[in-house]
Amino acid sequence: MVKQHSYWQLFSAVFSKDLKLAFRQRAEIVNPILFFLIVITLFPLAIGPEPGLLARMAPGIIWVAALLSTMLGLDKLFRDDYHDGTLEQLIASSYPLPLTVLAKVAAHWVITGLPLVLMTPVFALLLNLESSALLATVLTLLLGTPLLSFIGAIGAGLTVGLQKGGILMSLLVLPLYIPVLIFATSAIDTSSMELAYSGQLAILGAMLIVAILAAPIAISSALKVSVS
Amino acid sequence: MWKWLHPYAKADRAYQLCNTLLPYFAVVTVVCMIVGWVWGLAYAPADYQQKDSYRIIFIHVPSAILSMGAYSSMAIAAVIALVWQLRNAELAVIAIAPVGACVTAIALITGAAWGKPMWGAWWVWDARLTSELILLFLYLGVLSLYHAFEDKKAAGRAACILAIVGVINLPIIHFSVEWWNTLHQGATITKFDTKAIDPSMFWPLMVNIVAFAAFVGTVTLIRLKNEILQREKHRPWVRQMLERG
Amino acid sequence: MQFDSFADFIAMGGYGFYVWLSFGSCALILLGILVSSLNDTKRIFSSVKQQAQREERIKKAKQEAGQ
Amino acid sequence: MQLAGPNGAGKTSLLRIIAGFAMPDEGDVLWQDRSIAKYYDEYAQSLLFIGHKTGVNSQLTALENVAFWLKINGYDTQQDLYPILAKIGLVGLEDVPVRMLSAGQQRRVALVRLWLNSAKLWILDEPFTALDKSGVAFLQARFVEHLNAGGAILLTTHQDLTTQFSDLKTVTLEYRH
Repeated sequence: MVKQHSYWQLFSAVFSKDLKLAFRQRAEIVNPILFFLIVITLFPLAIGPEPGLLARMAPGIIWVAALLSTMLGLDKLFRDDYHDGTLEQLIASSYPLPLTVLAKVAAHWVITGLPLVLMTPVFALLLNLESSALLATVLTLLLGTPLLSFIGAIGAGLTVGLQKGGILMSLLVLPLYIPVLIFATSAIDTSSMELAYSGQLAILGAMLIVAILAAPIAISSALKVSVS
Repeated sequence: MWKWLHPYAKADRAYQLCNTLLPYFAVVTVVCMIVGWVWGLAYAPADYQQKDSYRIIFIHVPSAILSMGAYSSMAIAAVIALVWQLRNAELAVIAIAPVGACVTAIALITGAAWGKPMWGAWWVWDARLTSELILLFLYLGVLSLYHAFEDKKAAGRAACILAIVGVINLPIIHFSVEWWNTLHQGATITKFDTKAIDPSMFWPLMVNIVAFAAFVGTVTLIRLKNEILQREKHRPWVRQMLERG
Repeated sequence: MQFDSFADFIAMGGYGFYVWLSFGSCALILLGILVSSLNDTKRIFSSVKQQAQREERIKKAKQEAGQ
Repeated sequence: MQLAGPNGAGKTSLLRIIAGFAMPDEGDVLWQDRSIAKYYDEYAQSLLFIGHKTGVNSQLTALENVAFWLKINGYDTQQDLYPILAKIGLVGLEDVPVRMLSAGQQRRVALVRLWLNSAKLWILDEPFTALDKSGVAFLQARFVEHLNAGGAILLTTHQDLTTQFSDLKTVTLEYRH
């Protein structure tokens, strides 16, 4: 029983386990998308179906809806592993915990974030957003949703041990989401004025890289605190 | 009072019933679907105003009607399941829900595709389209509630309750959306009214409606058989049937 | 036949894209739900067979343990 | 080494501190006289921990759970797991989602790891719970094998182990308010 270390084997093991679990319980994939669609449908019912007004507000509506549905999927991220003891095995395994966490957050993004990005052009029709702002919205979401998953995972790691962790987590995580939201919506505004918005995208990209490198360390120390 | 209904409370009798009905439904579906589509697409006269884009009516109207029909029959099955504790009715609710959701999705897609040439926008917050969208949410709500439960008996009962709550809300949703729509009448353009149809268009539409209804019946029967088998998996009659089949 | 040639039939008086989009998506969804239901039937039958095999394995292990 | 003491004497929390899940208020846990807080990865190389929580996912089957555990510990997964699962009494239940199994059977899925690892130090929190007669005997045989191979076991249990293990050291914790 010799132990050989291949980080890729660990990453793919954790990643494929989460995906397999998600596909076994279809709800984990369908619920965030459904929630995203319903939040988008509420706005026209609330502020009236006038196409011009809706088109102007559409990017903001889509971003807030995406932010909330990512939040929805976050508390499930570590909850099952915490309650059935897999988290302890992951900590006591011979691999570094940040790598495991990286795989889990990546799987979480593929399950909740990616479908949102893919469905945005379809749901944007509800808000008849068809101009160049749609492309900017999709691009900012493509960069933004993984960022939301990484930042949110820190909140999830901190509150996984608590009973009523859900609300508390959103209180912790929402302030951290504000810079992402600001840069994303400013990118969309400049795009709707047909100007170049690559600056904002670059900032979002930089944030994402920092999150990929720094967040797993923060998340694993948060998990170690929650487990103790 | 419902004496003839009681034998079908037993699972295998209900399974046999589905099996005997299935071929008839399937034949009617195939025949009507082919006749309806060919007649509607190729032989029915073009509309003088909308020319050929109106042909989408031959699947939009039937699917819209069926989406309401499937939901109400689901709700009726739910009432039977809860009031008379008929477990097979509970299975029927679970069998109809996905088919109803698909038919509602078709109604939405065809409505949007028909709206684009007529009003220049894929989606118009027209009263009927909006209620259709909310109906889709009701279907998906029943489905995700059913799949959220581990123990399938509790899941069935919960889904029935939600289906009944949904059907009570349907008229309320419809009238509030209607009122909301007239409130913003200025915003949306003409409503989705189908004028009096002359016979040459009426008959292909009828055939399509029958075709869609038969299709929903067929798939519901297949899914009902699945649900019965799923619940009775460890019973001997399932295994014997398998060896024979 | 309302259309002179097959090409007109496809063009559908200029609205071909919308008509065929709706009929195509309708056919796709109908076939989708039908095929998925038939697959469910196959899946349930195979799980019943699998259960039978499991019982075989348990019986065989008991016999071996019995000797 | 057996950690004995009445319920609530702190046996489990001491185990968790030694396994590195919890931080001691003062003092330090050393492994080959290096603090595990700083060198946790080396310590984890030779550690196997099985606590109250089985660490087995209820949606996956026993096979998938064991395969996953092997992967996250760097063991090769091509080996045939059926005989091992059969040995521990899970015949016929290998491909059933674990939520269908009884508590005892779920613990057996967790205990299969004892046959699949090369860790030197085993930390086991009441390994014998929910196990029947044959399971207990089976586990004790595996303990003897591990000890003869030079391994170390730190466990808590209410079973009387002195008959089986003559050189068993016991530390008893009093219940201090």
